Amino acid sequence: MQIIQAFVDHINFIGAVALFLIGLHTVVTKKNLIKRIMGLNIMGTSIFLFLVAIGNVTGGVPPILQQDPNVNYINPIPSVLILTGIVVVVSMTVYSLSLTIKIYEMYGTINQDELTYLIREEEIHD
Amino acid sequence: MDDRIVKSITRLVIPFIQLYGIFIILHGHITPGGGFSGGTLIGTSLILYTLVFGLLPSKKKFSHRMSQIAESGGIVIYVGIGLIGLFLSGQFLTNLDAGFPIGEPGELFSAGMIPLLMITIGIKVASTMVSLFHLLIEGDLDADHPGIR
Amino acid sequence: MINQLPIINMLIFLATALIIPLLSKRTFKITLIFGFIMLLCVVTSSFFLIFHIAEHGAILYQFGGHDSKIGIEFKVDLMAAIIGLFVVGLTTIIYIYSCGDETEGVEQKEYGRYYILLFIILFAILGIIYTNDLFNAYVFMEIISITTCSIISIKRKKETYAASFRYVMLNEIGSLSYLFGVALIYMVTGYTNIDWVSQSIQSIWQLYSINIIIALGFMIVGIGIKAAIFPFHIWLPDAHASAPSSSSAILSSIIVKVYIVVLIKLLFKVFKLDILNHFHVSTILVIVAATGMIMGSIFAIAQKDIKRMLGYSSISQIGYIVMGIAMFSSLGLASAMFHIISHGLMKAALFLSVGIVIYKKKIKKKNDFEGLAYEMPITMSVFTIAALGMIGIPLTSGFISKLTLGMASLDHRQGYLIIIVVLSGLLNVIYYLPIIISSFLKSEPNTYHPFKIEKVPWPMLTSVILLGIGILTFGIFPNLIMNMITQAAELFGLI
Amino acid sequence: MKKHLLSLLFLIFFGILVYSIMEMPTMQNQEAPSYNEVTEYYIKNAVNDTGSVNFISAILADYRGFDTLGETIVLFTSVIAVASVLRTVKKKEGEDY
Repeated sequence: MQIIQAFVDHINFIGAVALFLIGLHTVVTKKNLIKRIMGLNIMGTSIFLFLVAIGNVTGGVPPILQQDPNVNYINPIPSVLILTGIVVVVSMTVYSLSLTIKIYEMYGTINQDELTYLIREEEIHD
Repeated sequence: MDDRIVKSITRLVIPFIQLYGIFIILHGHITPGGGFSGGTLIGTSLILYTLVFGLLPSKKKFSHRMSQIAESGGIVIYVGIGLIGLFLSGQFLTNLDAGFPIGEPGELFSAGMIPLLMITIGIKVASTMVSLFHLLIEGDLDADHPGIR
Repeated sequence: MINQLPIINMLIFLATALIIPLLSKRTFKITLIFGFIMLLCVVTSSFFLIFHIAEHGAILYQFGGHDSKIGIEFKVDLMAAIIGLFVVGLTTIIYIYSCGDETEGVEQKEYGRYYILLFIILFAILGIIYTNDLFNAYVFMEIISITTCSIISIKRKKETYAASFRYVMLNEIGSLSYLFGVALIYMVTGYTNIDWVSQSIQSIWQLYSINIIIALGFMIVGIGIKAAIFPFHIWLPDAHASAPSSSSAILSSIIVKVYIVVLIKLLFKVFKLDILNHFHVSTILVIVAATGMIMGSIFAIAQKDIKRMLGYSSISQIGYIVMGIAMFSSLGLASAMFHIISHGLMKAALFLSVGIVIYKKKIKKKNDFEGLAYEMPITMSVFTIAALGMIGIPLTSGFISKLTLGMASLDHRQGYLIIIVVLSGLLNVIYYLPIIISSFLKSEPNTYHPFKIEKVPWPMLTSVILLGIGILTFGIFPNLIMNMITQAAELFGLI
Repeated sequence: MKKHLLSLLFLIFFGILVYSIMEMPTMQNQEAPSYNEVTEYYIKNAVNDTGSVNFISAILADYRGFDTLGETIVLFTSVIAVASVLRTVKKKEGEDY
């Protein structure tokens, strides 16, 4: 019983770590390039979930100044780190998507195995 | 997508989206939101315009030259505000000690340089989203059937 | 006024990156000269910075005048100043090379963009060296990784896109695991400023040792991927094989070194010695470095493409640097820093001379180098100097760094490391010497080779000659920078 | 077969991480170690330091303003990077950048 209680207490962090590993698993095992980019996005979002979970205060109020003094606010710093982190993950995704367009234009395929096969074939030729 | 209904609805809706985006940017230091979320709103309204009216008319609306100016202009203004802090009070990016007016907390014109930075970030995020969207479309067009615009 | 210098250096680079698109209307020569002037003034200012810091100690620069634990802070200590000068100086030389190298796969239209990206990389490198804030280092790390990928993929060839896609994927996994480490540390300490984090870590690491060990693991893996340390080096050779030679010179001699400086800052400034010794990080790093040194050279022997071979040889040289760090001693750290500089010079010389060979003769394979020295005497002689430096022949800077590494390992009863250093030096011989021999001695039978300097644009030649001179001067007079480096290494408070 | 081995490896890694999370200080209240004097400083004097009521924009623009400058530069480089990859050389001279 006590383990389930502990499990429920830490559910945010376990969820974040699970998402991180799912993202890593998609990036590593999936063959389609766009699926790998999605895996990268999942990893980014999981770290932001982890950061929010750190800064969360149960019964906390979003950090805008309230009138009555004895209201407790959540920790604002992780939210600022996330605002900066989201833009970073977005720009990395856009860049890898533009590379995928070019790879599709040049090789005609987005599958990682066919790509490595085509590249190895070219190396043998020249 | 040259459906008459969709075009007229977007023509109606886009100004309100942009107005709401500007509201969020300007009230960045009072209500939640700020440069990033407001900029995304304005960027999405321009992307909606591109989706509905096609690439070429929207290129006229938000031409390449404008996006270039918005991109480098955003950083120049940001660094300029930082330099004001540097010259007036010796540290880069200082807010109130560098003479930015603090105003009444909670009012629109308060909190020194924060609204200025929010506007700069808003312009930057909006113009980045739109120019990225245009670049990706052009890239895709060249990839599938080069030459057709 | 002096402690404004770090931020002014960075703003100069940012201003150049923004002004270049405006200059695109005029002839291209003006943009090149403009960029060169900017680089020169940053070199002089970082020279000035080193001497100032050597006397007055580290510059602390809080942004916005806030206290250091509230806002973001720059801490420019002696090591940051030395590495900053090294980065800007080496980039000026590579910049001279890239002025002459128009045709190497980068069309004229792309040229403006290449230089914008180059200056933004310099801005981010100075930022990541100077900053004293973990999350700020993550933001600069992202700028570096996105600009490095676009420098590689600017050459519109088929294989560059596939290589830079793999590079983006691995790089992104690296920065996200670094961010995960920062989040774990923030969870336990509440600070992101390096000094405050290390202060609070020293007191609570017995209590939350799980957090610290996992954060340490994720951060070392993250930076290991980005610095191409051995088990995570898969992306480096492909990135080198297809990138333009000036950007692969920048990639392997500067950007990889910057991540190693971040590793040094992380290990010795955040997780100080007693945490590292408790978790036996030193033995792990020594094993990783040793395998890297040996395996990197073995892979390099098996390569046909000359640039891929140079990529694998930089992996084994990074193993040297990590070995120097893994000894956790100030002499070991000094040898690591010296090797960062000397390997940077040698690798840039190798890549740029190979770039000239490709520019003139369009050959890529290792064994097409027959009789090349007669047609291109200057390039091949600089290539030989750099290759001998890699092997560690005296009179070159490579020998000095191997010597200091050996002395450092002797001081700490890790004498067996010398065997690995010598073994990897021998392996270097196996794949560098055949090229030198075939280019100098083997030549087509009975063809008379009039001794003539190769007709190659003068900027490319001057940069290669400058690098050759640099390798020799640091080899013959190492104390020019050696005492400054040992002084910087002592500041870390190692034994 | 390789796939199952890999997923097994990921499962073990997940188990280790979950086990270690159990020992992490994950209380969601003000006693958490990350809720320290820096956060209290922000909550108490963000208003009179910067005049902004919204603490997050105060930290974003004023206290950690240099991070946001880094952000705008990331946005700037992402446009340049995508343009350098996708922007084909235009026939007509007008299109540059």
